Amino acid sequence: MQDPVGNLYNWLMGLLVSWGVDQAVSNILLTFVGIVVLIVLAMVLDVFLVWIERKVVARFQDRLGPNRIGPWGIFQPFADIIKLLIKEDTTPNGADVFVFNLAPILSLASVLLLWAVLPFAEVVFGVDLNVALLYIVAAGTIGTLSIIMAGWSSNNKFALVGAYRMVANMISYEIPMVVILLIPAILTSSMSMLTISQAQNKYWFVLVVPLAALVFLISAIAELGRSPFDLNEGESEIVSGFHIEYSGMKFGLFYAGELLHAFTFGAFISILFFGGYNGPGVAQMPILGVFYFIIKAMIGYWIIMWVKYTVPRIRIDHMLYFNWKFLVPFSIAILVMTAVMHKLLSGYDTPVYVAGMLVANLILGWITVEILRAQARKKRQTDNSSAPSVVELAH
Amino acid sequence: MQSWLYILMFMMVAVIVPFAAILITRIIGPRKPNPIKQSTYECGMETVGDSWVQFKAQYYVFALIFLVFDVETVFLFPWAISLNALPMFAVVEGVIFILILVAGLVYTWRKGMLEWS
Amino acid sequence: MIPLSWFLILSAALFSIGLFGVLSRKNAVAILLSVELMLNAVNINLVAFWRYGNIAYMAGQVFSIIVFAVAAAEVAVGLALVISVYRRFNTVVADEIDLMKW
Amino acid sequence: MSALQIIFLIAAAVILVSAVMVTLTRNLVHAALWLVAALFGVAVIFAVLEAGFLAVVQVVVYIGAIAIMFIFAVMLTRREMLDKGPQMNKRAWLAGILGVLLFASMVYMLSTWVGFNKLPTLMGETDTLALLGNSLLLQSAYLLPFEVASVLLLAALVGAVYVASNRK
Repeated sequence: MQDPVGNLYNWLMGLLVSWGVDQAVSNILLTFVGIVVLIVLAMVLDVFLVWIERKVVARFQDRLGPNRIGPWGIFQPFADIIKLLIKEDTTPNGADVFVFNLAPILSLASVLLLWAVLPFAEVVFGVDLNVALLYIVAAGTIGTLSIIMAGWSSNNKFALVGAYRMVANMISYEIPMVVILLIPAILTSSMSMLTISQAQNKYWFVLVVPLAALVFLISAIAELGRSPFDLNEGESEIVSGFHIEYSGMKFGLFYAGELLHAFTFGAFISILFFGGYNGPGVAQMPILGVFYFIIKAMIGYWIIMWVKYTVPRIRIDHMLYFNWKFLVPFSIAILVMTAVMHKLLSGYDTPVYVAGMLVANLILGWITVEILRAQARKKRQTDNSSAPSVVELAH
Repeated sequence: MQSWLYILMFMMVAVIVPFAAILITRIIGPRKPNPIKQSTYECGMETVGDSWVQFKAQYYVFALIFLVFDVETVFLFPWAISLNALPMFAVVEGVIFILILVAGLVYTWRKGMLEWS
Repeated sequence: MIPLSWFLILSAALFSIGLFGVLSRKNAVAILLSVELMLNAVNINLVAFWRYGNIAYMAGQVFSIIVFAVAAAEVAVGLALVISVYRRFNTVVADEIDLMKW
Repeated sequence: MSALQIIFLIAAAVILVSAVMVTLTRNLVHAALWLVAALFGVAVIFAVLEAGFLAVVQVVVYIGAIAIMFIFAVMLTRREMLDKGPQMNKRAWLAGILGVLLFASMVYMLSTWVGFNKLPTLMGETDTLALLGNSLLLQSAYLLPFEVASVLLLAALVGAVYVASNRK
């Protein structure tokens, strides 16, 4: 039970070779089967995410959610899929047919690509890429591109405006995200997801760089285009944004991509800052890591949902100010602090190191809060002196 | 090389799966186009003008700042992973690099280009 | 094993196509697009020579990273100029921007 | 023919076809999307050359930033062109001849070089990523270009923001 996937692979490999299949060919064949299994599992999970999302949002809004088909409505997503499959495949007039159809495919593919580098356990992972941190950014850029393709090719004003907003949102928040991704790279001297997970078997990185984890969560929510950063959708102004002209399965692909993306980012938060597959008993039984990993990713996903259904949408100028005037300078400050403190403290024992980093983070957080308070106080004063107060107007 | 071959195969499957989904609806879904259905959605109104709405120049400025920052942060990845093996001086080099980058942000801020006018 | 010549021929072809684009296109944005092709041809060459020479000697990769920076700078300034010109003259056709032409 | 060679040939075909389409397509958004395809092919070539870091950087920087910039720029300047009228100069055929001549002469000159048919040096599992970081940061190597690149980007940012902000 140490390495079930590896054992299965070896067994199948032996079987194929004994059937007279060439070693290299059977290797490629098995890798291919592995990829297909991984992607099918991702899609099956995606189906259940639809159900979870609907159930959770219902609870947030004091409703029941789907409850007719199957126990707790668990077969609802399957009914949804059948509906999506038998809907007509429409393309609006004046749309750029090729680009229009390519956009939803790329949108879902960009999310599925992320699954190639997820380490579910020490022995269960797609591939241990040595540039995985940048790879997830690269996959994200394909998603950005798919959105602008969808908006442009729809031949619709609302879609184009929604795409502009979404792309402005995504590219802006990519900067703090990439800066924060540098921090696990500094701590582990590696960009591989597996190495980053392994390095956290003693302590989780959230203890060392809690502020970075917070900034990563915020920028991840913005990257996903979820509330409070969902102004690309803006139902009341631009009627659901870049995918307004999409219907049936093509819309379903965008929707599935969005949900899976949210879950995958929950998984990344858990890998980068909450120990990934690490948990009690993993050293003896590595396969247990899959369980911890899914639990942690689900908690991350739940937090993203919690934020989504609690916070109202913000305006686009506020969104951009928040990013460029606060998040980018803040994340750069975190990066510089982490690099310097990590280098200074790297000679010490683990408890001293962790405590030192934690204290440095707390000090930085405190300084930031003080600066923000001073700014707010100044702003309140100028606002008060320039505009007559309600009391003065009443007189 | 092995891992890149894996990524390449993964990419192919990741594109084929959504493509197959669209193909299936195309085959089993109904096909009854009509002019109203194909028309552009605009809250039920007749479409006014073409869809090339005026592009707000501010988006472009943010894309510009993003481009420069993106390239710079990507440069920092080799720095980050070889930090442990190098002396303190390497950290200082990186910090200088970052400070030059921040100077650009400060300039843009002071110039008022971060305002959404 | 791929011989070095393949990469060099690919790079030469890409560079020539880029040159053709730069010379034949009227639209300034399209000219910049073609310049990107030429820069990429250079990058292929640099990385190929790195790979086929001494691996431990990173000059090829470092140079191609510098080319990335140069490409980004070129696009940033070039497109800003195109847009500035467009605002002033209401055209992006390179031939029509001839105020300084004697 | 090995699998690697097949991948190379497919990537090269994608690059060249997309590059030709970039120079010939009338619709500029399509040209930008063809550029994306060409750049992606170049990323595959980098991966074939075992420069994994450059392959992902190619996607992040070129497709994620530069191509998006181009599409935005086309959107901004689009009213004027509207894809009407000729997109080519009158003497485009001259440019074509020049391109073919350049290609032919480059291939001829390269083929006279002794290292032309060189095969790649086999390497063990060396981590070129750490090597890259070291050579960017050591004073004996490329520290100065590293810092100068930062200054260059600063200059580009300041210049571009200044030019873009100049209202009429």
